[in-house]
Amino acid sequence: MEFVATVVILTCTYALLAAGIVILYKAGRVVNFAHGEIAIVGGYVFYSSGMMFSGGEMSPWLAVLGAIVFSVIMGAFIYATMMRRVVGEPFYVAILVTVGIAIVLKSAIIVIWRAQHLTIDVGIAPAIRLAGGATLSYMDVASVALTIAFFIALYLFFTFTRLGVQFRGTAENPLLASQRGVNVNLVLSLAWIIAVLAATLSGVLYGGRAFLSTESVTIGLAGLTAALVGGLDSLRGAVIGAFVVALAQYLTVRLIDPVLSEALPFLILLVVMSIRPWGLFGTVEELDRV
Amino acid sequence: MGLEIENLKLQFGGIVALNGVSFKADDGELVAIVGPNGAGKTALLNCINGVYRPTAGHIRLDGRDLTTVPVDKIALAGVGRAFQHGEMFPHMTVTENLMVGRHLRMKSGIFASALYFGRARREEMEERKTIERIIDFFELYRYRDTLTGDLPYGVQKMVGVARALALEPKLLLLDEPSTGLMREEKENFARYLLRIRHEMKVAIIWVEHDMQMVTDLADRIVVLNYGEVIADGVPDVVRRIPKVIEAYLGAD
Amino acid sequence: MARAGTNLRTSYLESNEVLRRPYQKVLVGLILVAAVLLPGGSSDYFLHLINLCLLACIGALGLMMLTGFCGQISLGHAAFLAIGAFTTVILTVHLKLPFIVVVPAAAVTGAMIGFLVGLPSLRFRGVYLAISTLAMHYAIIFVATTYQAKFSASASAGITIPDPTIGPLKISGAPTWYYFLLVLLTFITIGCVNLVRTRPGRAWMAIRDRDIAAEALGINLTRYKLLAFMLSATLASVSGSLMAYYSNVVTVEAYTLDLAVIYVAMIIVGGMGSILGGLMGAFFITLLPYGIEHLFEFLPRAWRFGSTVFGVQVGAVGVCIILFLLLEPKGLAEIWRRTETYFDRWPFRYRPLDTTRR
Amino acid sequence: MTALLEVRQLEVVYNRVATAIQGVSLEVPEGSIVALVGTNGAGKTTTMRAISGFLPSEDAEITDGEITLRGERINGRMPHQLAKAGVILVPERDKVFSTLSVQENLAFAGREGGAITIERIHGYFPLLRERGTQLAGYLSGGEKQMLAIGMALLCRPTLLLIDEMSMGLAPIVIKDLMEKLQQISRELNLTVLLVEQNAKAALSIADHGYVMESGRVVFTGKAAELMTHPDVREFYLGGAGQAENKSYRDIKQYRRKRRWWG
Repeated sequence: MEFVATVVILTCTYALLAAGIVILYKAGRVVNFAHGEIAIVGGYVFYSSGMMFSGGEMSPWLAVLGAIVFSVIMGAFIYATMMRRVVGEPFYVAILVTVGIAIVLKSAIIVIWRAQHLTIDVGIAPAIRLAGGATLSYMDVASVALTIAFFIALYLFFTFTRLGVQFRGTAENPLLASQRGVNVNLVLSLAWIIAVLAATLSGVLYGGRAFLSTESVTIGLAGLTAALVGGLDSLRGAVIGAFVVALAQYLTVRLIDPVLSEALPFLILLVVMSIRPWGLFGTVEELDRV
Repeated sequence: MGLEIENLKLQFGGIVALNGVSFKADDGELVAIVGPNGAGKTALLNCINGVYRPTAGHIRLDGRDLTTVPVDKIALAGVGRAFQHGEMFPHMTVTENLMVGRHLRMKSGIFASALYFGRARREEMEERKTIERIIDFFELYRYRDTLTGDLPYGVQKMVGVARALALEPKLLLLDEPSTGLMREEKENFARYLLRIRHEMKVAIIWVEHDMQMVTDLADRIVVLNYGEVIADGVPDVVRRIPKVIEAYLGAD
Repeated sequence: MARAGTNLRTSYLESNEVLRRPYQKVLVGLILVAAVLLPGGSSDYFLHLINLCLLACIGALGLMMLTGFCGQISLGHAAFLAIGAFTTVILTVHLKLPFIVVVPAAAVTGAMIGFLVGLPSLRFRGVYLAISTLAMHYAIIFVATTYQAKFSASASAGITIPDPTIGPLKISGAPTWYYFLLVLLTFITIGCVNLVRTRPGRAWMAIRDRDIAAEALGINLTRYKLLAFMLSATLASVSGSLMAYYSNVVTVEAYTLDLAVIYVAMIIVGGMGSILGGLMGAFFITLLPYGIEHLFEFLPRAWRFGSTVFGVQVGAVGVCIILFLLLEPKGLAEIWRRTETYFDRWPFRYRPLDTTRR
Repeated sequence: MTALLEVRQLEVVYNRVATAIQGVSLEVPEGSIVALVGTNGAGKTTTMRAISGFLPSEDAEITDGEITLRGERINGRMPHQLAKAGVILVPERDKVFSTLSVQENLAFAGREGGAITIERIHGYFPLLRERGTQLAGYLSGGEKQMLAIGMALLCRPTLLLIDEMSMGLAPIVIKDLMEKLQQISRELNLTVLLVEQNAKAALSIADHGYVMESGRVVFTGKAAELMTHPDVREFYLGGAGQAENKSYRDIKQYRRKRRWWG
C-alpha cells in the first residue's frame, strides 16, 4: 500500500507540474524550464508564510494565503516583465529566458532560505492507516483531492466557457484575438498565474512527502518529461505522462539503482520520442512549431 | 527531354491536394501554372522539389525518376527553386546567399575550409567570380554586401531567383515571383525571365497570378483547379476555354 | 581622408577578409603582443583566472559553432566536457598514455559521441531537440557516475591526474599553461573564423536561418548538422580534457546541468552567431563570480558569510541571461560593434553610403 | 467634423531607426469605402497597423502625428480597446483561428444584441453555414476570407479595415468578394478602409483612393479619377499612357525611372 500511496502522490506532483507546462505551452508556445524552481520556491513560501507569525507552529491558513499571493504576484510578474517581451522572437529566446529565471530562483533559495532542507509539516497528524503500515496524512488526501479538482476545473474551463474558447484562440493567434476584443495580456497573465499556482501546489505536495532543497528542483524536469511524454499540447496527456514517469521512477529506485532515477525520466523520454515524438496525446503539427 | 510529370497524386490526411496531375516541360520552355489559391500549385512545386512525397505518380527529369529522391539530392539532380516569400537567409549578405546557391558546385570540406589555404581558398575566389556574373545579370550591385533581411521585399524575391539560378539548374521552379511587386519591378522581372529563357537551356515552371504577365510571357499555361489540370496549352487558347473562364478568370 | 578608403575593396580576396579595416589589424596585433607579454607583469592567481577563461573559450567556441551558427540548441555541453575529462582519466590512469596521445584521443571520442548526440537533430527541431540533448546529458553523466563510483579511491574525492608532459617539457604552473592554451586557442579561433566564412560555415548558417531553403539548394542537412555536433563535441571534449590536466582532478559532480547552462549563458552574453562574441562571453561569464566575490569584500562583514555570496554568484548568471536576451539580444559582440562604428564615424553621426555589416 | 477616421501627418519608426511612413494623412468619411493602394513595402500595412494599434508588437512606434476616430484621439491604444471602440481589422495572413471550427470562430467574436447576427452573416456567405463544423484551417483561401469578414462584422465594427483582401485569390473570387463587400457596406452603412496591392479591384468599388509609395501618400482623389490618372495607370494599373495593357514583351531593355519625386 505504501507503493500505491507514493505513486499516487508522485503522480499528482508531476501531473500538476506538467499541467502548468502544458498550459503555458498552449497559451504562448513557451516551454518553461523553470517550473521545478517555481514549484520549490512556492513550497518554501508556503512553509515560511505558515511559520511567519505562529512561532514554530505551522498555520495552514496563513500558508495557503501566502502561497496564493505568491502565485499571483510571481505569475503576473514573470509575464509582465519578461515573457511579454519575447513574443515574436525566435523560439529559443523564450526558453532561455525561463532557464535564466530558473537560475535566479535557485539563487533565491540559497540566499533567502540558506538552501536548508525543509519538510513541510502542516501539523495535522496522519490519520488514515493503510494496510502494510503506510500512512496517509490528511494533507495528502487534501492535496490529491485538490489536484483532481484542479484538473476538472481546467477541463470545464477550456471546453465550456467563453473565456476558455478565447484562451484557445489566443493560444493560436494572439494578434487576431486582440483584434477581436480579447485582452491578450490579461489572458496570458492568467495562464501564468494558473501555471504558477499549480506548480506551488505541486511544490507543497512534494515538500510534504519528501523535502525541499536546491536539489529537489529536478522535479521540474520530471514534470517536463511528463508533459512531453503525454504530448506538449494535451492536458489529458499530462496526467498519463505523470503516471508513467512516477511509476517508472518509483520502480527504479526500488528495484535497480537510485542514481539511475534522475536519468530515468529522460530515458523514457528518449524512447517515447523515438517512437512517437509528439507524445501520447499530442498533435503532430506541434513538432514544427517550436 | 525536360521535366515529365505523370499522374501525380498527393494526400494529407483526408485532403486531396493533387489528384492525377500530368504535364511536361521541355528544356528551354517557360511553363506557367495558374489557378486559385488552394488549387495545389505550391503543393505541386513541393512535390517536384521533394519537400512533399507524392502519394502516387511519377516525376522525371531528363528521364531520371525523382519521385522518391530526398530534397538535397533533387537539387543535385538539377532542380533550382525560388520560394514564394524569398526565403532568404536573413543574417547573411546577398553575396553569401548566392554563395550558398553555389554550394553544390564547390568541393572544399570542413578541414580544408578551416585551414583556408591552397585549393579551398582558390575555389572560394573562383566561385566569388561566378557570383559576380549573377549579380550582374540581376542588377544587384548596390546590394552586394547588404544583409538580405534588410532588403526591400521586391529585391529579396529577385535574390531568391538569383540564388536558385546560381545552382546552374536544368529545371527552375518559380513560386509566385512577381506577387507583391509593382509594375516597374514586374517589368524588370519579365526582362530577366526572358533572358534566362533565351540564354540558358533551362525548363522553367512558373507559378503566377498575374494573368497579363502569364499570357504575355509564357510558352504554355497549365491551369490547376482543386488539384486537377483543367487546361494545358498556348496562352491565347487557354484563356478562351470556357472551363477556365468559369473556374478561374471570370467573365471580363 | 584615409578613413573613406577603408571600405573600398579591390579584389575578391580582400572582400573575404576578416579584419577589413587597418585599425582592426593594428588592434589585433596589439592584443596579441599584450597577450604574449602578460605573464611578465601579473600574479599567478590572475594568470590562473585567465587560463580558466581560455579553457572556457575553447568550449564556448564549440557551442557557438553548434548553436550560434548551425542553430541547433544544445543543453548537453557539460556532458561533452565530461566525455573529454573521463577519456583523459581512462587513458592516463589505466593505460598511462602520454598527453600528446590523450588529447587527440579525447577529441576523437568527443567527435564520436557528438555524432550520437546529434542523431536526434535529424528528426527534431527546437525545443524537442533541446530536450533530447538534455536526455543525452543525463545518460552520459549516469555512465560517468557509475564509472567514478567503481574506480575512484573514495566516492567524493574524484580521480587525480598527473601533470602532462610533451617530450622533456612538463606543462605545469600558470605561465606555461597560459602560453600553451594561448597558442591552442589562437589556432582554434582561426580555424573557426575560416569555417564561418567558407562553404561549411555558410551551409550551417543557411540551415540555421531557413532549413528548407537550405535543403532545396542542395545542402545535405544530415551531414552538416552531424558535422556541427561533432565539431562542437570535439572542441568541448578537448576543453574538458585540458581542464582535467589543468586542475589535476576529475569528478563527475562538476559536470552538472548548471554547467551546460553556464556555457549557454556564455554564447548568449557574447552574442549568438559571432566568434568574437563567443570569446567575449566566455571571459565575461568565467570572471563574473570572481568579480562578485571582490565586490562583496566592500560590504559589511555580516554579508560575506554563509551562502549569500555563492547564491549571488549563481543568480548573476541567470540575471545576465535574462537581461541580455531582453535588452541586448546580440550580446557583447553587438556592443563592441557599435563602439567600433561610433569611432569609425566620428565626428559624424552617420556613415555616408554604407549599408554593409561588420 | 465630417470624417469618421482621420489620420494626420502620421510618422512610424521601426526599431527606433527605420522610418516606415512619413507624413501620411488620410480621411475616411462615414459610410464610404476608401482604398489605400500601393506596392509591397510602400507603407500601407504599416499605416493599417498604426490605426489598429498593432505596432508595439512589431517593435515600432508612432513618433509623430495623430489618429482620430469621430474626433477622438486613438493612437497608442491597445488593439483590444480599439476593437471595443469598433475598429476591426481583417489582417493579411492568419485571419482566422485555424484550430477552431467555423462556428467557434464566429462565436469567438459574436456578441449578443448586435444588429448583425450570425444568421445575417450566413445570408451573405451561405458557404459558411455549410462548413460550420469544419476546422477553419481547412478552408480554401476565398472561404477563409469570407469567414474573416464574417467574424469582423460580428464584432460590430464602426470602421472595418481589410488588409490585402485579394491576395492570392482567383480573379473570379476577387470580383465576387469585392461586390459582396460593396453590398455589405451599403446595406449596413459600414465604413471600410481597404488596403490593396490589386489597385484595379480596390478602386473599382471604392469611393476614394489614396496611392502610397515609399512611406508617403503620392496621389489622392476620387476613385474614378484615380482610375483615369495617367501615372497611376502606368505604374499601378498596368497600362502606359493611352495603350491599355501594354505587353510585357515590349518593355524597354533599360531600367525605367519613376516620374515623381517623394
